[in-house]
Amino acid sequence: MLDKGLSVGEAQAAFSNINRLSGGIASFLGKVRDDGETQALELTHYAPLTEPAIRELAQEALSRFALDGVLVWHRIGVMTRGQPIVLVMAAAPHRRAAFDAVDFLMDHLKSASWLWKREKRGGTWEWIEPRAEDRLDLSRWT
Amino acid sequence: MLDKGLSVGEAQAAFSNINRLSGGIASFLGKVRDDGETQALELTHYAPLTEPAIRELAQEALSRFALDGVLVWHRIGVMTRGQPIVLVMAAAPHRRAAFDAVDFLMDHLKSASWLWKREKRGGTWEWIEPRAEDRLDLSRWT
Amino acid sequence: MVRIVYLGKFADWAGRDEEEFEAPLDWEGLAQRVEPRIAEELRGDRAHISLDGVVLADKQALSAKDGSEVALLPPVSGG
Amino acid sequence: MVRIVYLGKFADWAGRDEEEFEAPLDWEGLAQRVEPRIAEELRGDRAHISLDGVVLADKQALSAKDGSEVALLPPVSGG
Repeated sequence: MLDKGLSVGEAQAAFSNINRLSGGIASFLGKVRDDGETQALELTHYAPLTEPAIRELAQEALSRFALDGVLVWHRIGVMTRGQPIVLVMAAAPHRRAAFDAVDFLMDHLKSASWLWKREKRGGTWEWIEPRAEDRLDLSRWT
Repeated sequence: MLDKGLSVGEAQAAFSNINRLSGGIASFLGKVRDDGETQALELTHYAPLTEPAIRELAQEALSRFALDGVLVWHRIGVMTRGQPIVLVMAAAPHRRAAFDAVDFLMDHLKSASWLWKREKRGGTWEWIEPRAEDRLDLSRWT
Repeated sequence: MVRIVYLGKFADWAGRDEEEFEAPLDWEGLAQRVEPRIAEELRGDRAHISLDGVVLADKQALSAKDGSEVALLPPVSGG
Repeated sequence: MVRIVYLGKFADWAGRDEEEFEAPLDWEGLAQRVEPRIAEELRGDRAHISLDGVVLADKQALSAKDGSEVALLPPVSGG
């Protein structure tokens, strides 16, 4: 969980370098989309829950797929459109394992994420309730 | 088709920047694996066949999936272990489309690729015949 | 003392991010001391309580001792 | 003239990457002028010929005119 901007390029380069002898690296970068209304969004988390949950999720991916390594990054704090929210990478000897691991991590990241979001529209911050949010999230990630 | 080292980081950053308002970017980076024997490999292509074929493949991905953009890079020339061979990226509003496009491009890249490979083992270059190669390729990418 | 951590909109409603209640603290004690609308939402299914980093399956079984941290978790918005 | 391009091991066998043959050039003319083992492999299923960037479905239908480029493609090794 990072409260500053993800340096996506640096992370990708570092991960690729650490896993330089892996056959392949799959990755997914999720960004704040432009819905034409939202000026900014803020994600708050509760570290005692999110950090072990994400570590455990990464561990589960490592045990479930034949991987050389995984990376799971999630932004918290205030973000604007175009900025990265999530970066997931998996290095593996085989493409299929790398792909499936990234997919698995993305699918399960939400259930591991104790995150509260508010969005700024027309200058006003509003907390996003899950009902409306489910739809928004699905359209962002799925 | 690139006859120099892929600057993977720069390509990823540039692609991400061009598609900065896309919801997500999926990517796959395939690298030369270390099989303990091969000192180097060289890929030769025939540009009048590979270039239109890869462009056409990218075009097909764009028309088949709801994408904002794709990138398909393939190294040719001499490479050593750990070096990138192929980089495929897809930007899309939805994760599933981005993922499926990268998968599709990787699956079809070989059939679009008129590539001849030789490998250096024990100081000697040897051309790789497809029978042995199929197995090697499967283990590299699949 | 038991540290109470307010997350998301609960922090707005409480007007603070955290405060301390006297130990020991059980569900009834908590519900009485927090803002009424926080207590009300905590009675629903979608809000949760964690005790020292563990989300409680049964909120009413809360039993916080001196030095514990109780986090009040509004419905999550996803990531 | 027709430009002949040798790919992969054919370049090794021919001792060059390309050369020119007189136009027009058909399958028989080609098979006679290239190295015997190249001609032999070209008769098999896994080697191909392209004419001006188009892979021929039927190699024996080759009909290259002045200015054409004929590429001799050994079995591909994949990527």
